[in-house]
Amino acid sequence: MTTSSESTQAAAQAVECTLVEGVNLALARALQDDPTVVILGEDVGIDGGVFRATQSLIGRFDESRVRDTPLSEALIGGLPIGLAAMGLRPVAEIQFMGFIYPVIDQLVNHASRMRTRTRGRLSCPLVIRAPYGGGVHAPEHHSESMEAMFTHIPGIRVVIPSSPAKAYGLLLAAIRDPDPVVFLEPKRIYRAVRETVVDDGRALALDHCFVTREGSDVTLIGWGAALSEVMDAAETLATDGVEAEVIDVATLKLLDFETIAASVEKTGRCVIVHEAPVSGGFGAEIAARLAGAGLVNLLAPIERVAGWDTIMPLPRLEDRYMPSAGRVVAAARRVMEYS
Amino acid sequence: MTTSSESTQAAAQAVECTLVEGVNLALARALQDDPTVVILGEDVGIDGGVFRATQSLIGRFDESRVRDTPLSEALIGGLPIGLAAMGLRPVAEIQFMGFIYPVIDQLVNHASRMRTRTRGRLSCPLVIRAPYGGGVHAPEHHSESMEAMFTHIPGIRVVIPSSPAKAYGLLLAAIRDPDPVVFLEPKRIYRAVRETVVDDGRALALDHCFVTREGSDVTLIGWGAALSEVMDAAETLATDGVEAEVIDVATLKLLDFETIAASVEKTGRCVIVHEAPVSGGFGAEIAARLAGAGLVNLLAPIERVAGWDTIMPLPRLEDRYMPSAGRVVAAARRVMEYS
Amino acid sequence: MTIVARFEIELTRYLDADGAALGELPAFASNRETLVELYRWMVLARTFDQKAIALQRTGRLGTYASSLGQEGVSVGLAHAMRPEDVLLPSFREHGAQLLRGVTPKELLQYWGGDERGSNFAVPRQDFPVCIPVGSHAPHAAGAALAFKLRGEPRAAVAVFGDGATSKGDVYEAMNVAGAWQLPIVFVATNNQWAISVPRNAQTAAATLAQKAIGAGLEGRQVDGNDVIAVRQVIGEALDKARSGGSATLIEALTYRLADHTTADDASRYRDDDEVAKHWKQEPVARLRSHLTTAHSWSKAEEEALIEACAAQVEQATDAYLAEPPEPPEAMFDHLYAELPSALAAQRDAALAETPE
Amino acid sequence: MTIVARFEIELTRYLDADGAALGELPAFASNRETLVELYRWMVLARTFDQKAIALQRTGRLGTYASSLGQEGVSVGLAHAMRPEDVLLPSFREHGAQLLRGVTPKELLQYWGGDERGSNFAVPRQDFPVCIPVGSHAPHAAGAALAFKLRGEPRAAVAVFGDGATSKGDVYEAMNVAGAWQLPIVFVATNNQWAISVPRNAQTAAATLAQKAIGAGLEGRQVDGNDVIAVRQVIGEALDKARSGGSATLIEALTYRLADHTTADDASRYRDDDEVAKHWKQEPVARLRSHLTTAHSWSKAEEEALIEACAAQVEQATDAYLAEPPEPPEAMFDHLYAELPSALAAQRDAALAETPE
Ligand SMILES: Cc1ncc(C[n+]2csc(CCOP(=O)(O)OP(=O)(O)O)c2C)c(N)n1
Ligand SMILES: Cc1ncc(C[n+]2csc(CCOP(=O)(O)OP(=O)(O)O)c2C)c(N)n1
Ligand SMILES: [Mg+2]
Ligand SMILES: [Mg+2]
Repeated sequence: MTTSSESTQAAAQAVECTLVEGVNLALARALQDDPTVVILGEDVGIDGGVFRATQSLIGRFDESRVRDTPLSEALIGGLPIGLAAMGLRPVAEIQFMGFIYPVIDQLVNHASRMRTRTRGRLSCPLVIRAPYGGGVHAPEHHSESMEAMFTHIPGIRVVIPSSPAKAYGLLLAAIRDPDPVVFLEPKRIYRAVRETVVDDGRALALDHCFVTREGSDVTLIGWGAALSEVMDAAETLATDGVEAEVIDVATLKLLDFETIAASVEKTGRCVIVHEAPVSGGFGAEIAARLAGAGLVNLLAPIERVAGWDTIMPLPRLEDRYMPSAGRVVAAARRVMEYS
Repeated sequence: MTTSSESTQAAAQAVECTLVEGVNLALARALQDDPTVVILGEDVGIDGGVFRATQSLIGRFDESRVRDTPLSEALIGGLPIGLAAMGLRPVAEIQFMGFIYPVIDQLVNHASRMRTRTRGRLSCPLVIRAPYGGGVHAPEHHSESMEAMFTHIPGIRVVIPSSPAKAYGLLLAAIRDPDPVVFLEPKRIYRAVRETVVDDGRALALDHCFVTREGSDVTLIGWGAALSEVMDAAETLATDGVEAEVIDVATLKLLDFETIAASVEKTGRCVIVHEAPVSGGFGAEIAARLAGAGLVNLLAPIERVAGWDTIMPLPRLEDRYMPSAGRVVAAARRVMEYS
Repeated sequence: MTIVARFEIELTRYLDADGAALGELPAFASNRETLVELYRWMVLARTFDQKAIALQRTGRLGTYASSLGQEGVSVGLAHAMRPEDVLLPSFREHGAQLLRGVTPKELLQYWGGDERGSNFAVPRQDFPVCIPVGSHAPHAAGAALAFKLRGEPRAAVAVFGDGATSKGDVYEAMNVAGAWQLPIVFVATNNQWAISVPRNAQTAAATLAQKAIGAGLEGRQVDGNDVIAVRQVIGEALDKARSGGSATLIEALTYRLADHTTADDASRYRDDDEVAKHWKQEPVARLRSHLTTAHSWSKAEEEALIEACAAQVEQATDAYLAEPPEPPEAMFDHLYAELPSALAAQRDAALAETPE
Repeated sequence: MTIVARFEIELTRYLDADGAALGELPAFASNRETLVELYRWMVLARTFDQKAIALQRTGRLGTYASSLGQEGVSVGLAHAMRPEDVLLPSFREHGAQLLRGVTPKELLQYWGGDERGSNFAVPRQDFPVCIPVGSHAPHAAGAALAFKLRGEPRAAVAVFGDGATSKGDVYEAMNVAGAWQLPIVFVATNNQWAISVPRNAQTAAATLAQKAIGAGLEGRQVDGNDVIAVRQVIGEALDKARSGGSATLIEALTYRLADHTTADDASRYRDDDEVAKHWKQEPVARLRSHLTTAHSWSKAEEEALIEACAAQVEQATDAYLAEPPEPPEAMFDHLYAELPSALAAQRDAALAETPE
């Protein structure tokens, strides 16, 4: 599902790339096509970002448009609001999600509501990008998944890609969106797979869940890096003859509940998977919607397989925190056997 | 349900008081009984807090223990961590919840995990207090309910009183708790009712839901100020012969799910009520737990009556945002009629 | 031991408390019309203020933050701005907003709890009032960067209080303004109080202007009750900003003669004596004295002006009170550029509800 | 126009780059034993650093932040502290931590991904490493307030980088330290880089020390590669702090000779020439020269010291590598003072899982 391209430049080029390269391609495309796009953050310039998401941008575009900021996250949250209100399209990077919290103040109190409070006179078409999630044995504070703090904020969108092509298409959509978008990049799969991305400037639709595997027995729902465990679990289940339908939520806010409800109405069973602590995670919202939807065909409790309600451990215990494909399979079997 | 008093001083005194006076009594009691308690925040000193929660404390206790801070919320989030780690019991006030966001960084990255990351060597027995919620026709940014941002943080507790006696007892419990507590005070009912509070230093138990009305037909769940709409709704329903059981969650994190599950298993029907935007609100977590619990007697979808997923409007439209008793009644009737 | 850096902070004042010139005045101040204009805006701001408080006391306006005594700062800074500059006001800069073209009706709407009040018909790019103290300072950096990137000779003017200078985001914004040489004027309206917290409890810094030093900016003090000085100093800083010379922090010394807001009772924490002392310094009387002495401002002119301001505010009040509230769908209509289908059902539910 | 405030920033240095005294040294520096002690800790820090990098390169340690070239700051500041003072380190103060009594094994555990590494057996009240840049500065204010409230003559020492001086929370902490006269020494280790962002892109301030001025603190510069100067200047600031004289910000000028961390490649953003130039200033060789010239430090002593440090680090490495990981229940056991019943089921589920 794509929206029509706003791209005017350069013939489409098919590239085999990783997720982080997909991000880089989208940023370059946006800078190329739209003179109002500005990239900013810590080390996004000559260093190309600590994950290389902004690699080579500074060579290809005017360096006034690819800016290293001082080490000031509250500023990185607030400055783009001024840029956006004055007609630019800032794409700001927070180096790791663990350092994004000072941005929340600006998101809640300003970015999300500039349009509402001025009745449309000013608006905030900005993107805040940040790598997030665990599983890469990173230092302290570098592995958390706190997307649910953002999905509760009215007036913004929260988008999480799960593949190179989705990173490309969804990031372009986020940049073109007229409202604020928090774009969280699952760093565990930054380089996990390569896939063909056609750099044609086509955005993918926001507010849309992707069905990445069809099946009729149970619906498995995930996003970001956890989708790989979900897909693995679906393969394992298939060897048992259980056909799982897999949904990649992709845009957590605003949630495409129709796609989810239709699938669960079909399968009657549902397991929701995320890395974030289970309590108050975004899985709760999906489960709550399902619980409130009055589905006639719900055959089992809605299971959530997620991180524990603990502090994300340092690397030596990290594997005991991350929701594994095994846990997803076990949960799916429980709901299959439920009666 | 009370825990044994740690209070050594002063005979118990019964006072007719409001919720905010209950807070004040608890603070005075804590200062009196425990020399390590320190109060800090903007205008908590001579002004006694903009809502008078800290009124007269500075006259009764050494002024080094009741401290006006500079206007620095990141500091008010971080400084108590240093105090607490060095053995004091800080109780910090954020003047309105709309200004609490800079505190999140310190809560997530430090307060919540000081114990975990040092394997118990250092800890953070601190309380962050803040008035919250709408319905008082306050200026912009003064009416939001963002408790769900905090209930997702592992390692902390989130407590919300709904009456003067609960304010007194729960705040004492929060101050005595050896771990960080976010204590949110529903300012709409700061002065709504008076109730007898016995100032005997007895804390109420945390991690405990209160059943404030018994009934067998439907379970209504709420917290804070919304509990008054919930109780009103229960009365209205009773005139129709529908007996609602009402649960005051009181400690949102860590949730006493047993009490909730037992009630819903009994009634088979449930409506959850909160002022915060519905998507990702704490109601989602309760609904998700119920949806995952495999209750055998669930007779209807779980309804949530909450704020819209919009920016909290300025006062002239505020009433159209706040979940009313009428909406609660309507939802309860829907679940009663469901089949 | 070597000295590696030296700094000094300068205070500018042209008129003494009685309106007498302390020395040579800036050129613009010899123009009677300009001074009358400054005076008119200050009187309008004060008239508006009195009306707003009266409306609040009678339940027809929400909590309101008076600017009584601070009109010199507010009017002086706005007078120095060009229309294409952008104002980022705190919640106490009614004078500046009025001068910029925000109507008294819009201001009343905002303070009366109606978002339409921030949909200014005239200064379309000015920012709405900022309530979370200091949090608009980073926006000024963004706006200024936008001007710089587009090569526009415009500046952003962010105004906040003495309390705000304790906030980290204000510091971060000043620091990037220095690092990137952004066209900004930061105005710290030092009215000596942040609700009940006096200036000296806020910081041990001898001046607030010196908070510029750590950000690599120029910092200056100005007598904020001398509107001529404010006009001049802000004008210089704006010229510097627009011509690529980076940002300035200006501390304007003034005094909050009123309660913090209509919800506050300042007598709880400060002496009447202190307030009385500051009434002798206030900016409106000071300029009136100067006008009377140096420009033969007459009683008749004074009366006409007061009447005109009162009439303007009265008319705005009537228009404000006559305006019905927005329909509830406004909550949804302005949330996103287009109403997302995910929210259509909520909007319908909100409309279906009949208020109790 | 009146000047209302003046400030200056002073730089302290005793040894030139070759270790020659530039004038009279502080008293402690005439004591050979003291200097050898300082030297020993610097060598230990450097030895530890090399080992840690080797372990990381061979997959036996996580991402690691080298302190190569900055040992003078780290050791000098810790040497000036008393045991009862409290250190709040950034992620690059291994030298200070070692001197304070954190064992090399504990450091390896921390950087190897094991929380037990922050459960220091010795400096029980020192704070763990702070990864979110600058966010520990407010903790220092809290710790210092605790000391002040209890009347204890102790000080908090918060150490952070040049990049951290751009953070609002660091500013807020310095500001309250001034307002409340808290016993703190803030040390800004200016190693010229914040990952790829050079010092001059961080701020337009001519010195980082001047960031003290806006907070109403004294700010000083010290040559951070001159451990004698660091020891002396921090010692003076600590004496002032412990005796009620408020906080100080000290900018220690040094250079990060290594990559930012083992995950970084500094050649992407800076010239080898620059690095080579700074190798001529580095603190270990500087003190060695001084010891050799002024205190006849011998080759034999040097070799013995190097061997002793290597052995100590080797032993710690063996102990670290031999330690099995904690059981998974540790995630739950230290989350709250007592395991809440609400989490018992999750703990059971976590234990029941067999890792894949
Ligand atoms: C971030 C934040 N914290 C707290 C408040 C509550 N509050 C409103 S005004 C004020 C004092 C502001 O003082 P100052 O900056 O000096 O401005 P003034 O009110 O004197 O104009 C406070 C604490 C707020 N609005 N925003
Ligand atoms: C708040 C925060 N933002 C970003 C990062 C990522 N990061 C780690 S170290 C660093 C640079 C720090 O520079 P500086 O303060 O000079 O310390 P140095 O590394 O030079 O010792 C950055 C940006 C972080 N750890 N914390
Ligand atoms: Mg003020
Ligand atoms: Mg550095």
